[in-house]
Amino acid sequence: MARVFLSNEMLSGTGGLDVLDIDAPRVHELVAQLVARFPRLTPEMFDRLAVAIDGEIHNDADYLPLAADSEVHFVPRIAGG
Amino acid sequence: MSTRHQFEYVGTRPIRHDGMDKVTGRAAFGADFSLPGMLYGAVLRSPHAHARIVSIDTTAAEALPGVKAVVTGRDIAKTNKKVYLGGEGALDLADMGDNALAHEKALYHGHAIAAVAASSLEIAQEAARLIRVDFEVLEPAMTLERALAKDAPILHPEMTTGGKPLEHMTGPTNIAARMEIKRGDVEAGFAEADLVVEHEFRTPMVHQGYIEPHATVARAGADGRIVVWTTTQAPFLVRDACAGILHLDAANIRVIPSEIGGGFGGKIPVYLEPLAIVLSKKSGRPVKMVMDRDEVFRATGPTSGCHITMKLGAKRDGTLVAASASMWYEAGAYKGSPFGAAAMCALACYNIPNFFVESHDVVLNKPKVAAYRAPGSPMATFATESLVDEIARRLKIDPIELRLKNAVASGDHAPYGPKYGPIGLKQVLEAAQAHPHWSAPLKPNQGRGVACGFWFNAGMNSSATVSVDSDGSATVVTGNPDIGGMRAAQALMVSEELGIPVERVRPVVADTDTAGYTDLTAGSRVCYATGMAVINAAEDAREQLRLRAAKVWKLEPDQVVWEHGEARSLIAGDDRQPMTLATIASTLAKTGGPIIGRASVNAPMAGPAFSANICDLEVDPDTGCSKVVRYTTVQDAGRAVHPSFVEGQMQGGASQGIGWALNEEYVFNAKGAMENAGFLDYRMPVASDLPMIDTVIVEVANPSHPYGVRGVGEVPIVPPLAAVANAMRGATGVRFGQLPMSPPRVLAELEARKEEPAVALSSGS
Amino acid sequence: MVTEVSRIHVDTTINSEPVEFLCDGSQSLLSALRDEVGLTGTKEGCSTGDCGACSILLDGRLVPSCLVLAAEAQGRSVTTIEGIAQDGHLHPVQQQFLQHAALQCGICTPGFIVAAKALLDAIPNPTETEARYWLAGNLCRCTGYDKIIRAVMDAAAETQKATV
Amino acid sequence: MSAIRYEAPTSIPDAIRLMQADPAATVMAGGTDLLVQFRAGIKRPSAFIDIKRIPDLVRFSIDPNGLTLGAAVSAAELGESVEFKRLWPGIAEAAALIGSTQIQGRGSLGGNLCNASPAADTPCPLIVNHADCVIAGPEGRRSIPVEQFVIAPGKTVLKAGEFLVTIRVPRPRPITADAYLRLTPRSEMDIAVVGCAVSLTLDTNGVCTAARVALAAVAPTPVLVPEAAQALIGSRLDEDALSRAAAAASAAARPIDDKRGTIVYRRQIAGVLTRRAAAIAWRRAKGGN
Repeated sequence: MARVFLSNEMLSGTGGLDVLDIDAPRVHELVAQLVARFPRLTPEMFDRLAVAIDGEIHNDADYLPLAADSEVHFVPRIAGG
Repeated sequence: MSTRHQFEYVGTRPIRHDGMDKVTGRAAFGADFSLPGMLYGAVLRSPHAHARIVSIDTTAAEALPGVKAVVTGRDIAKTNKKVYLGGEGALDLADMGDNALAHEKALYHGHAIAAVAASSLEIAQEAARLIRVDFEVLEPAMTLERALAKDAPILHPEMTTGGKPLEHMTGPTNIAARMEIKRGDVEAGFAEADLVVEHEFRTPMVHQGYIEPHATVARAGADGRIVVWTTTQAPFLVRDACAGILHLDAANIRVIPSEIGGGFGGKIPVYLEPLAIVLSKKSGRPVKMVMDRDEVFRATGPTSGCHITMKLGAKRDGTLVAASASMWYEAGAYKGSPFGAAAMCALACYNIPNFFVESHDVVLNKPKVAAYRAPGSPMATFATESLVDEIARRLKIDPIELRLKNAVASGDHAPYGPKYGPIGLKQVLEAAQAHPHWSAPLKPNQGRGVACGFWFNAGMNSSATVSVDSDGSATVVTGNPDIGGMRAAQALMVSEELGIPVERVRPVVADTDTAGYTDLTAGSRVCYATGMAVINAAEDAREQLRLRAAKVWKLEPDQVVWEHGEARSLIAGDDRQPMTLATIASTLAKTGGPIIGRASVNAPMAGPAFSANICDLEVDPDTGCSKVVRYTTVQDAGRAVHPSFVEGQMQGGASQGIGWALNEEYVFNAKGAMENAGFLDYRMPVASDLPMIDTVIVEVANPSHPYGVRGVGEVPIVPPLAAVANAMRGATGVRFGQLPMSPPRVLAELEARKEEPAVALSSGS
Repeated sequence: MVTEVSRIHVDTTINSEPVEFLCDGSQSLLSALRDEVGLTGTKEGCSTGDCGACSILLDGRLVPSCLVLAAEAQGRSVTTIEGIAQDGHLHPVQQQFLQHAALQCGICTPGFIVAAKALLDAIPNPTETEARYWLAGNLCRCTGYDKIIRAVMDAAAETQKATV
Repeated sequence: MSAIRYEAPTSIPDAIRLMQADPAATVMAGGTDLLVQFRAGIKRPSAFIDIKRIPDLVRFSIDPNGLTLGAAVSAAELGESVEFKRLWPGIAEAAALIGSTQIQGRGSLGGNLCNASPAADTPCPLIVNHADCVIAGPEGRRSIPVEQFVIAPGKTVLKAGEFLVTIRVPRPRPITADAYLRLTPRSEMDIAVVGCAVSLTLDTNGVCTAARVALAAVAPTPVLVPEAAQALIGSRLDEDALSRAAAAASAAARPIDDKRGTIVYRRQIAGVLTRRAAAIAWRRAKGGN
């Protein structure tokens, strides 16, 4: 069960719920479950976000595996100057 | 992936391979490229900061002898699909296209309205002056206050506030987005605090200030093939942006990067490239366009001016317990300021249990902002580090001790959520504390300030090939323009992996047709991410060399090992001489053919980097003039591949930060035109303004990289604003919230101080 | 072919070589060097004499070539970055810039090297302050000047050793 | 548009003929102001008349009467004269502050005067040293005190067909020295927010017997401030004299607000620089230097 921390923008779509545990083998499936469970969360929202898995932030994380005790955060994408 | 700690070549300081060309004038930068039969382009720019374009009459211009093509917004259908290149809001294709050439409205003084290609630059400029534009002049919004007022002129009527708007943020607005990050109970946190400090901070719009103006040559062939020679940090982004903006197929566009004369983020967007391509298509001739300095200031991305109100709460022992901040970032004419990164960076150095940070992206009639080295972080850190310094003074705690007490370390949660991996903030602060500068005596009218800073460092995609040549040398090919010595660093990595001297490696910067896809030279990512691809590609080549030796020796692969540039047999008592790379390379054809190592990565973000700076400032109390008399910068590089160029990034970032703190600012007149669009009155530091800048490199390995490399390019600019402001506080007793701390402002505060001696927080006026 | 615009014919010496070129009356020497003669080593950063990237020597005197008219080169001697290295040997300033990594992007380097050569010709053993004030007309945005000044001071020391 | 011509007369009469034949032509010495204004479209001459091929314009000499300076001699060349720097340290300081080493390789004191910028560095030290401007034109030559040369921002007394050929600076009287200071946010490469030149003559006991104070960038033209000079005369530049001189300078300043400084700031700095420049001039005159 990965512990998932949602970013601030999503809270209006989850009725204020900001942390939840989701069982999913990879980020791709995790996002699919979120979108299914909270209709106001759209796939486009997740496209513009980076995903941090246990502290390591990935811009394109769809097919990265999740460990049983993984901690997942959604973070704005940053390229830099 | 275990991190390597012993190196033979990495960490040495070889002379860069492109150095000879650069010190003899042979290196070709953007404006140095020409083609036979080439036309010259010029741009007509808006004289108004805010105006509707009613009509454009180009007949007189087109009639001028020598004019071959004229283009206006009519010639480029507006892009509507929301494509964010590089993932950031600032790189929205539709906005970048409209910024390159206006369609309905001129949104800032200098906004491109039309472009002309002619047989000479003088004719093109004359023709541009003959273009008649009927403007309906509108009132410009030139300040955050005006842009946010109830009756503010609205730049984009159809725009709504994205992210997390407050209830009242509906209907026509200049607030492009709002976001917030929070933790714990901020009210309870402040209630628990023994000391609360609050201050208002204002920083001006400033420019990256690269010495090379933008320059481009485009050639559109009759076959639809387009080649663009341009100075850019992001060849692949230029290709994709031009394809998107001009509704072309990216496969038909080849972008060949020249040497780049500085960028610091300002040469990521496209400005001239789309215009040159369309002018070339219309005229059937190659078109060269070079900006003059005036255009670079008025029409290319500065970074946001901003307004921050911040409050920090601390216990008597210096423990930070609460923080709140409201940040307003100027986006310029289109959405896309670094307001999000700012909020994420503001408190990133400290463990603060309770905080609430809200940040806003506000459009107004100024040039569209672009990235400028750790975009958003310097201004937010200026606020935080000024208040942390104020707390240390009030509680009489050593400013570095106070920072050490609250500093984040591995396993702590960053304000933006995830846990930090191994990071070097404490080691950096300890190194600063131990440096002789921290304890050196000060002379009269001198003050000392310290500040630390954070930046994320990007990962993203990179590709590399390493080919072994018949004489035992190697060529490494990547797609990143070399903005600060990257070729030498890549050569060091190949030397390390293959075990050959760095002079035997030829680093090559290729173009979008000859290099594997590679993301931009920015985000402090090239040594990290492209370096990772280079190392993997060199390993791939080394593995092929090892197998080739086994094949020649008729041994099993696992009976041969590669060490110090040679294949060695593991068979006991074996009298085979080790096979050097040169030997293997000389018979490649006979033993199976060429050897090319290749690799590509989509690297995770490059492990955050931290920096601490110490600044000594001397202030003339009679004139308000100030001078940096000593400066030390300490930074965690993870692993310094080529220390000279890591030091160079640290010194250059400090210099830009010092200019930002003391003298640099965009000055606009009442009509909304920039008044100091030149290097005389836009005062960047000159050699006689600065002391030597001492550097200390700390190396706390980044586990995501085989050598432990972190990004180093951007964090250097983060601490200086506050380090200089804290030194000014020490020298004058005045806490400056507004930058730049120019002589008139300093003297005005000193005079005000003479009336009431008690030290008070000056307002941000 | 008679053009209604009569261009000026200029006979000059560039890097000790006789050179002829045509130019307009208001054309800058910087533009002539780059666009007529094809020596693109001298760079344009501002065209207002404020950045130093276009520095050359005119009859041995350090000047901003963007604020010199091309026609003024008639009968005079011009030295550009391409002429600093003599018959294949780098000038000590060029060598020290490489040694010290005193350049990052390199756009300001030609101007700095010409100005530093002029400095050492005028003041063979400058103090750090003299070097910083002499070179204050050359803007650099990448390096913060530290390594540039160290390179110039080492080049001075090296030249001193050579002459003593 | 017809191309702009370049002329390089080798004699003063040739230059005058060219100017009379084409009133839209403009004289160019170093060109460090003129060419910047031309590129910015502020000035659109029909021709550039380069006066640097006229021998008298590019020569300077120092004799018992003082300095005879060709209007087109570059600040860099002048700055290499040890004798010049010894006799007129203030003028030398101002010349060495113009722009950068590169700019000084071209820019001339004559050109600095003819550009007539309110913030120009060299007019003030020339004024306090009683310099004269020698002007050549169709009616022959005339000479006027340098303080009368600049009449408004960008405007001088030069009539059609006339141009500045020589600046003459009388040799300083015994126990006399000058000094020039200016305020700029950067240490170099800047335009004066305020500039101040002071020349003092002392008697053998160090009492000031003659003085001149001139300010730059605080009025449309360089400004002589007799009240400040009066405050110094008769004193040994004690605190009281310096304070009164500074106050007089601030009072005489009629600056504007612009991107480089505010009215309040310029007035205040005018006083500070007057005090400091006077102190330097006094030390130099007493030989302390």
